[in-house]
Amino acid sequence: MINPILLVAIPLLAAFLSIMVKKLSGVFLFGVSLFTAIGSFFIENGSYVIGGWKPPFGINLVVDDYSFLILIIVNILFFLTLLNGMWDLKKNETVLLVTLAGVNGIVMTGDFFNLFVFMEIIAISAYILASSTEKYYSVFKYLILGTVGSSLYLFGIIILYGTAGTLNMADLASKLPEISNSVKVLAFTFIFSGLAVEAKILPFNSWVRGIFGNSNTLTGPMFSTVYATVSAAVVGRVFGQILTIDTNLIYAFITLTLMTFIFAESAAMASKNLRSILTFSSIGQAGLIITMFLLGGFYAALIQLVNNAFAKMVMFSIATKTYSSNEDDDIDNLAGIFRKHYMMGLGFTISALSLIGLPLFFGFYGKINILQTAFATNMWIPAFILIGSIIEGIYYIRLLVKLWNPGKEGDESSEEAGTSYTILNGFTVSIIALVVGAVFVVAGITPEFLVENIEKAANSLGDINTYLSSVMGGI
Amino acid sequence: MKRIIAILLTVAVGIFIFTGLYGEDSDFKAFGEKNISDTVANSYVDKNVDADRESPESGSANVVTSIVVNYRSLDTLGEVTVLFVSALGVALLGGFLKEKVTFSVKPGFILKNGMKIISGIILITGIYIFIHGHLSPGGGFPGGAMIGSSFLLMYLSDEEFKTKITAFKIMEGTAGSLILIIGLAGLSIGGYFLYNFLPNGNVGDLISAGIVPILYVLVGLKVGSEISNLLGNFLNGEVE
Amino acid sequence: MSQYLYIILMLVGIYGLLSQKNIIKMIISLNILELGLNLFIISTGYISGSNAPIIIFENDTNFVDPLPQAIVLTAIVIGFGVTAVALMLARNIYKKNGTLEIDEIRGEDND
Amino acid sequence: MALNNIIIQGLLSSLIVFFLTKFNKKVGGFFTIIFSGYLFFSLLSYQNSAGEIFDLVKFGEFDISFITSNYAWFFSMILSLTYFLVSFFNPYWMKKLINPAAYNLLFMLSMVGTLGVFYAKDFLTMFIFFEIVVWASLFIIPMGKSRKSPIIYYTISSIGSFSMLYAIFYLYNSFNTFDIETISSAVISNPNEYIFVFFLMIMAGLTKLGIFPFHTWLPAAHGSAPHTFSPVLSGGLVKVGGFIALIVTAVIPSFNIFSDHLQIMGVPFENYLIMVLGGISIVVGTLMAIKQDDAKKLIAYSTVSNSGYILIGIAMVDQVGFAGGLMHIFNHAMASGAMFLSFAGIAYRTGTTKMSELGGLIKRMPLSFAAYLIAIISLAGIPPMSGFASKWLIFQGLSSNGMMFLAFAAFLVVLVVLCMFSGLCLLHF
Repeated sequence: MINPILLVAIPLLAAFLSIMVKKLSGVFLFGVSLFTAIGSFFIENGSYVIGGWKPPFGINLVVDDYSFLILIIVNILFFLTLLNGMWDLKKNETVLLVTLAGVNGIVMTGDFFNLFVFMEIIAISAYILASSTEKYYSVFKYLILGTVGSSLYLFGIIILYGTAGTLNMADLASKLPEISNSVKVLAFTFIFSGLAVEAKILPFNSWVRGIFGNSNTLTGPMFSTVYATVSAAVVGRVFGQILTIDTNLIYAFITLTLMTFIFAESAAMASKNLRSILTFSSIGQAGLIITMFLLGGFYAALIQLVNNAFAKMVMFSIATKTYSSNEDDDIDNLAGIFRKHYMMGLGFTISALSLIGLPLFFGFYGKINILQTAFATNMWIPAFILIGSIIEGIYYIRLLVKLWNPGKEGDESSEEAGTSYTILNGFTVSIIALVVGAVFVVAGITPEFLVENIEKAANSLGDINTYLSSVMGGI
Repeated sequence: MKRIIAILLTVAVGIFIFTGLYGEDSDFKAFGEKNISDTVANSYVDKNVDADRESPESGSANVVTSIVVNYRSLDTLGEVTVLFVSALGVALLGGFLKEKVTFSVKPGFILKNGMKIISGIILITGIYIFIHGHLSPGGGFPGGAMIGSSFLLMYLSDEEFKTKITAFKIMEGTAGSLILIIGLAGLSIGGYFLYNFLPNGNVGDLISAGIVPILYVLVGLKVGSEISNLLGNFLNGEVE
Repeated sequence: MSQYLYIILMLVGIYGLLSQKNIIKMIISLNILELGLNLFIISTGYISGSNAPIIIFENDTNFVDPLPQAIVLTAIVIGFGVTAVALMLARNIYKKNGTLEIDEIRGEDND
Repeated sequence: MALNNIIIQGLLSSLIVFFLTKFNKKVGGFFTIIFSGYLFFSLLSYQNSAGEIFDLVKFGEFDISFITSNYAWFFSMILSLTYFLVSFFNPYWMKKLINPAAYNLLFMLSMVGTLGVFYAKDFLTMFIFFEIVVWASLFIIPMGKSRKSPIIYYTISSIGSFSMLYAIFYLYNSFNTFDIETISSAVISNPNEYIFVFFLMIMAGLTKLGIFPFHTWLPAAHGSAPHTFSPVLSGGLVKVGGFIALIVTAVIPSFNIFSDHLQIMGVPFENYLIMVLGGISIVVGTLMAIKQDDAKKLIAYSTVSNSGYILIGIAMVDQVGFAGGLMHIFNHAMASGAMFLSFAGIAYRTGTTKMSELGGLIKRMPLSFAAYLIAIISLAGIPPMSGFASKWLIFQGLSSNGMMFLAFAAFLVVLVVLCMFSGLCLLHF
């Protein structure tokens, strides 16, 4: 039973030590990432206090079923990303260790300002990781938007501190009813816009195209799975559980997130190369997941979160691997590449079909719950969601059909008409693709084994009073 | 055209903030009329956060330092990591440039000789500030910035000046790891990460407030070495 | 009163970011935004008629609210870190594209 | 053999056949014949058993279960017969395909999928297996000639299936169940809510049947699919759309639900609207068929017109016409299967299906030409053939209700099919 603070302290210690012993930093990175991936299974629920001071005064780390699930997913994804991105580390080992600490910290923290500090840690290490592809202007746009976002977030929590006098999440949750409505609307809008930058919601996601579109085998999977899961989990925690917002503000945010979903999917329809299709699909999925969190459908949101994270892990690692081996990811030149890499093609196809939500795959179970939650609120949201997923289905099927069947439009698809490209050193990618594909198919038929701890996580996100009693009554 | 949209948008945000904060039904505490009793900070000031701790809980005269290093110590740890990552980022980004930066304006006589006198003094005051962090205002971060500025003076005064970069790296690494080791020691001894396991002594004299001064000295050293290393990378442009 | 001034300062920063074309100017307006924000944080902690939170005499605890000062300490250093990375990025952009005007930087989205 | 074991065996066998064909192409082909035959004969025993419930698996908090009924048995007979007859072509066709293992896997999956749709007890099971049929057949089409047609196919069929999904969850939201019986009894109480659901559900049927506004995918997909899969596509999978149209209009008694609504010539306006669509697609299908050069596209357009007949039969509430519609489903499945298979034989030998290049074929391939001739005659509705019987029944139903316009449209088309047939014969001599 390890203390969850170790998930933050050990990677930091390894980071500080690794700048002194440059040669060993690779070993540090993989060792610590393995430690956190395994260690995150052995944490017990509860509120862990830093420095011995009771929550409203000190900072506490909260581990309930929700953060426990997110921790496991994030650490496993981090380790898989390292396996995929081994060739593109480019002296980023220390930055990755700090990212690992930041990611673990932001999921567990129970204090608003501490969340700001960890968000900033993740953001700065993301700028550095992204600039390893030397697309400096896109990274600069990301930096400007990220900093504006976190400043707005800070402005929001300071307004709440000004009125409620506390920074602790649990304390603020209990003090929310006394705060007047106009201050609440102002503070929540700023907090939402602050979190929306990292969660890729509409007005703030112009940076995503440049960063995800030019990603290499390390940053691609890292941003599209680890960062996406964390940013959605933070919005889930803050707006799902702590800051209960009244309905007309929810509808304002939901129009934003649904517009993100629809625009991103239609932009993906129009794009022609592999990575930008996956980029827009990630933005679209992020919009869908945040809509579900805001609507209160935590179970559907978490299933879609898990589904999107692992599907994107497979798809982005294959896409960036093809780009790094052939310097070109235009779909027409890649026609028929899966004929040469059968296992990768199979994993990619299963993840894509599961993301669309076709039966026999895990995504379908997510789609059912999404529709149930959407129908509970009103008639229009499910219509938008279905239109969006039709568009998503179309461009994924077009992608899959082209990548499986070489040959021009008119004639039979034959063996030699395929592409000249091959994917180099893709062994780990195909293993991961197959494992994730197998899990998706098995979970698609009988989703019990994967879903019941997602159910526990969703319930723990649902009721605020167990959260309050565990924090306030805590040591 | 872009400017008009920018103006309109800014004015809209401004109106939104002002009506939200200073509208009639908003209970955002106006400037100055807030009383401390209804905020969390009240018990920081009276030092009675935890009843079963012995009398002067945090021991440090400067209440802000007690908050930064003792009550909300994870923030400072995060803070130090932010600076560590940005220094590292500047070093990694610097690798792209491959050539040394030359000044268009050569350092004049006054700068060269003046630097010899002043930089020593700045260095001493910087060290004084972060050693007395828990007594007088200021602490690890301002002290570290002063050390950085003294090294900046040295860089500006002559171009060939190039401290051994690895010296800063090692100081930065050891200071950072020491902070974490103290934290983990607190975890093993007191059961909480960064627990103040040393005696507090009485408020006001130098050796007091348990691990607070030790942590703040380490933070000061780390910040100082990071900033000078950062400036070094800006000027010389090649990675160590 | 002065809190209005700090919010206006933040708005100037936001306006600068929205309208400026030069990268260095964008970094400067980013700093103005953070400056305004930090001053606003300090101003929320001010209590009229009380002094700095340093304990000199045992019993006199008529202090200003110390928590915003602790927060601003962190926010300033975060602003410093981000500006350092931003300036390094600006230098690399200049080296790669030869210009700092964002209009002249040819689009580099997945070229 | 219990129904759910059959479905489970079907899913497992599709995996087995995948590895079998990897091992040796011929053996995989023969395995598909054996299994589809076994499926056909094991389903025979369900002729008159109705109401037996089998549940397959617990899918989250919903359970997937099947219920046997006589109309489901009828449809599953047609489908498994078509699959069984078509699978005889598989072993010879393996070496021509680019990816035979995946072809066999998807072939078996679509077969099991159709069975799942027919015997589904609740709408969710029906939707799951309906989507399995869609994506299984989707990945076979690009193995043929065109890469664009599967995308058109998926777009239109997903519009249909997602509107059905919307309707299912709309019903679930108001009645808190997916079960077809309880919904059909609950829906009677508030008819005007059911109009909205009726049109959404029938959309899935229309897109799958290839009715007028949604017929564009049919010629593209059937025309360019691998030659042995086109008969399954047009003979079998189109009937799944027919089944859903049947569920919506007949199983959930649309006639007495809409009985107090606006009546046009004795038929509620919703059903009449569907029949008008059927009529239009008959005319459109046949007119487009005339100017086609590629034989497979010609047959595909004839499928469009014949599914128009089927829709009119099913949507019509008159007893005689309804029987005619159901019978026409069987006739069309057999006839278009025969036509596509004969052309598959021709393509196997000559490599092309363009009629302009097939002059004077009767001397070299008399048997396949004879089969093709019989199928054409049956589809045209000439007296000795079964096609005539079903079309005559539909005419009876139409004329007895006084819908002269639709009867005329149907009769006009028979004339056009006759001259199409004469054109074909000239080519072959």
